[in-house]
Amino acid sequence: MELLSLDKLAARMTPGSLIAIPADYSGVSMAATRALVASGVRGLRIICVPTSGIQADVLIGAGCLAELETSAVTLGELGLAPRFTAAAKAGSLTIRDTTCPAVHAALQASEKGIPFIPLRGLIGTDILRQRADWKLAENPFADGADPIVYLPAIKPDVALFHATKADRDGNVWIGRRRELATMAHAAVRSLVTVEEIVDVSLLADETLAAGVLPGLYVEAVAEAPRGAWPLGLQDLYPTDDAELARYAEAARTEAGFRAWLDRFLDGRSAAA
Amino acid sequence: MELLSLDKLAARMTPGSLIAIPADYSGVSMAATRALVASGVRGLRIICVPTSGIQADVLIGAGCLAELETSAVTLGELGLAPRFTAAAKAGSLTIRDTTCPAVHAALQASEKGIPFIPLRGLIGTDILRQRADWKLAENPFADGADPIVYLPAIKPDVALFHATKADRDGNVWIGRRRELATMAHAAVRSLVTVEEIVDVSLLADETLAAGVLPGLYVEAVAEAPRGAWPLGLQDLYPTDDAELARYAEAARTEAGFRAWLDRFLDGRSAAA
Amino acid sequence: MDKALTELLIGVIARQLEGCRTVAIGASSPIPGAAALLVRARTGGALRVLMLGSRKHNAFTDGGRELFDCAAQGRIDAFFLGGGQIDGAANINLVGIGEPPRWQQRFPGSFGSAYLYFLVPKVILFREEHTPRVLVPQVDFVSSPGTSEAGIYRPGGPQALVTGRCVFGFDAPRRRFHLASVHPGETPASIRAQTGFDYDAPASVPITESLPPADLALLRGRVAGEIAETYPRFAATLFGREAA
Amino acid sequence: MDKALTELLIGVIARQLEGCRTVAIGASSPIPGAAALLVRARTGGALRVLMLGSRKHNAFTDGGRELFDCAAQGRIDAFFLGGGQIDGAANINLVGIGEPPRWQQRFPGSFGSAYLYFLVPKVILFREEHTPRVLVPQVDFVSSPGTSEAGIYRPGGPQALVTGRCVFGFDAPRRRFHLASVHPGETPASIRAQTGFDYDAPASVPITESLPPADLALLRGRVAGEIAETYPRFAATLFGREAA
Repeated sequence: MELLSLDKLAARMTPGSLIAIPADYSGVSMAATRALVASGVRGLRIICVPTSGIQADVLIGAGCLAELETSAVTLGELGLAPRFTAAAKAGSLTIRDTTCPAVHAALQASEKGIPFIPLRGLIGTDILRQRADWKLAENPFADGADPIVYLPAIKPDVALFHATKADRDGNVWIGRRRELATMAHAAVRSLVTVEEIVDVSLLADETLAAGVLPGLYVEAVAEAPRGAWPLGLQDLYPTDDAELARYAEAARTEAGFRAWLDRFLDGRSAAA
Repeated sequence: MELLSLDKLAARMTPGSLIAIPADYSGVSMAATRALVASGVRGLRIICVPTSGIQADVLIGAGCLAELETSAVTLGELGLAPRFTAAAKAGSLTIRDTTCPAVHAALQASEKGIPFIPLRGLIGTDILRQRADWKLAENPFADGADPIVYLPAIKPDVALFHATKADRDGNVWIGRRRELATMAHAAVRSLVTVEEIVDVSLLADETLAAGVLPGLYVEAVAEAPRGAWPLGLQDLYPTDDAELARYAEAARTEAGFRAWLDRFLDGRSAAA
Repeated sequence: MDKALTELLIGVIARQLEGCRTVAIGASSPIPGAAALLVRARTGGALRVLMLGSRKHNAFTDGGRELFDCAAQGRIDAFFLGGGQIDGAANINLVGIGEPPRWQQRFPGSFGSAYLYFLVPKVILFREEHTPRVLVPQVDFVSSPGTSEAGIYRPGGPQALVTGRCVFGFDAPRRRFHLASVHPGETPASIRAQTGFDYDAPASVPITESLPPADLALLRGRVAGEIAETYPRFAATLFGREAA
Repeated sequence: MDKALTELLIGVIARQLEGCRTVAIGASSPIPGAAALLVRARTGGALRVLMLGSRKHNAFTDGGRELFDCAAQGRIDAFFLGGGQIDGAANINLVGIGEPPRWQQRFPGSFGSAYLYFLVPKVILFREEHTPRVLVPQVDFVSSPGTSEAGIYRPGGPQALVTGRCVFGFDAPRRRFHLASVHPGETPASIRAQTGFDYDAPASVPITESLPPADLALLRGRVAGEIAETYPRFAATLFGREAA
């Protein structure tokens, strides 16, 4: 495991990189998002696991993305994600719609090194109709006709997320947020930001070890206190609802978004 | 969740039941094994996840089994499992050979409610040749020929294992032994023995929760202190190597096995 | 938030959950969440509530996939879905209007609807806005279809559509809704006027029943405290309650 | 246990692991385990060791499948397999002799061999017993084949066969072993006499090299203490050491 600065960590993601990012509840690295925007990188491809909120919206608004695969982008109770919605109307971004369990299953396929995985549901949806990469097939174990969809494995180049702590071996505590483990297993390499680096091994205690992603999967870690802000992180801190509301309001216009982003790049709240 | 006696818990497994049992390192319910043997049940079907040792050997020797699917049955450093080996030579038991990752994958298929899962490897093995229920197919996402094996889902009627503790909601702490979670998710219902029932919810604390199998999957729990003996359990107690050696020696003959079993049914060591 | 209407809707949904053993509640669903917790309280815990976003009522420990895997295993009896558009065949649209890459209107996305609608036996469609804009003759994009052809694996599907104006039941073989009850203040005619799709209506349509006083007390008491854990603003606004 | 031979085998296997980044060690494998920990110590931790049964050297947290998934992801460079029978084409048999349901002889079973042999780039076959009974012309049951036809997905396969008497290298295109070195006390002729399969042998076969003194000291010191954590009896017998 390498211990990197946020800038150096962000520099590992280059045009064309397919980056898996978690949902708002799971440990979003807004710190790395800031560093990505600051780096001026373009052409990133994002797979949301399985949805995103402000993180995807900021990356879209800042022009970092070429492609986005997602089950949803939303600001939740604050309504539509404005930059996502604007891009979807302008046609300025390739959006591949999917559905939550399809993301999880396709990552599990990569985790298991299998080329595809079958999944129920989906048949008759326009999501399937738009996915030329999914195949409508027949369950080969059924007696009669039993159509089922085959999803190709999703193999991200990078799994990018934020967690409470990592140790010096790159072991990261993720607790119940096991979609982070699936992301990391499926991805070629994981880039992780954490609230703090601890000096004792997170695998030393069996109770703690049960919630650990092994360093085996982690290429680099950057320390980033309050690195999920304005989103919350597990029990450590709640979502900054006021800042999210300021974002939702500001990002309704391109100019408002830019003003918010300038402050965000400085690590400041739009209220400051 | 129902709190049952060992006998009542064992009575939930009836002729024809397909029972998933874990490997020696993972939490083997020897207490339930004793109760099964005492119940005189016949015709059980066992799927080892993915191997077994003394547990399968005792069930075979006691005549409880009609069928066994496994990647291996072994007493490890103590050599061959004697009753398994004898049954394999006598042809008195249907043994379906498989390989470890195939068990894990086929249980994951049930966990996901999909009829089958593809898996690499296997091609050209006599294991595949003997498995009429596995299908050699073509990867539908490959450009050229790319044969791959499809494994049908394994859906156990029961997942049976032993763990350190459960709470009053049936939540069970399994720690890093996540194959127990997969077994439980895949099975129709889980029957669990534990060292102790605790009064506080195992989900109340996030650190502990990361290693918990939710009570959602658990039909019944029986309290069974030292319930893995003569096998060990996590950090609580080590394997009783001397007792296992006595078993390995005694079970080389039918008479020796019966003598050992009589003591085991009384909860006694063969040395006592 | 209209307190009387919200409590009415909680009562309507609670009735839909009768007989269920396990209900799952997705994110941002305070009304279904409150209804589920109400039934749980009323049945002495016989209804198991799996509420995403809750700490206390979320038993999942296998990550984001567990809800979906659990549904596929047949362990979830009821779930709630909404829709930017819902049509008369119970097709739902959570994705958008128009066609990519230039959507006329874009909704957040399908979430898990393209899956759960197929697998959960009782899916309750819930959308408070009841206008011809939302309840359309035919959705522009099928996030998930209301019914499937014979031979498609589909143990699940719509049971009812609950709106801010009425309750529709769904008749799967006929692929049509029927008006089950209208909320106080509405009439069969007012519903017809605000609904973009065709549906069946009996000669006489009952008024949606309010919660019995005992249940209302339970809701405003214990359940208000419980729902506040996950939806503090909702609980504060509706019941003036903080987390129990 | 012959201490000199065991140390020699540890040295042989350690050399096979050179250049690897990650090695996995299955259950009941003290000699490969000691070899891996030796290389780890010698390289200042550059070799990652995933040792099943160990607490200290087992980083897995996703249950029994993780080793296999990890191999499929390409994260494991080397693994060890044995066999009740091994033949000249590197086919291995861990299942039995004869046919079910009445096996003539029954071994424990295939474990993960039918998978890992295909997926791990460097599989080192290790079987201390070197007799015509074990090293046969053709295995009676193919738990896993030594090679696969073109078009079969197979990034992995055998790199070498290490026995108590010698080291064979494997020539995959020719599907044959070649004698790489004989252990002290053996000769090319004694190997030929004890081997049931045909193999290539150069005109001059070197003697298997022992561990250099510095490595031997490391093995008997630090590594002996480390391996004792997982294999206390092995460490006690071989090195007179308890867990460090």
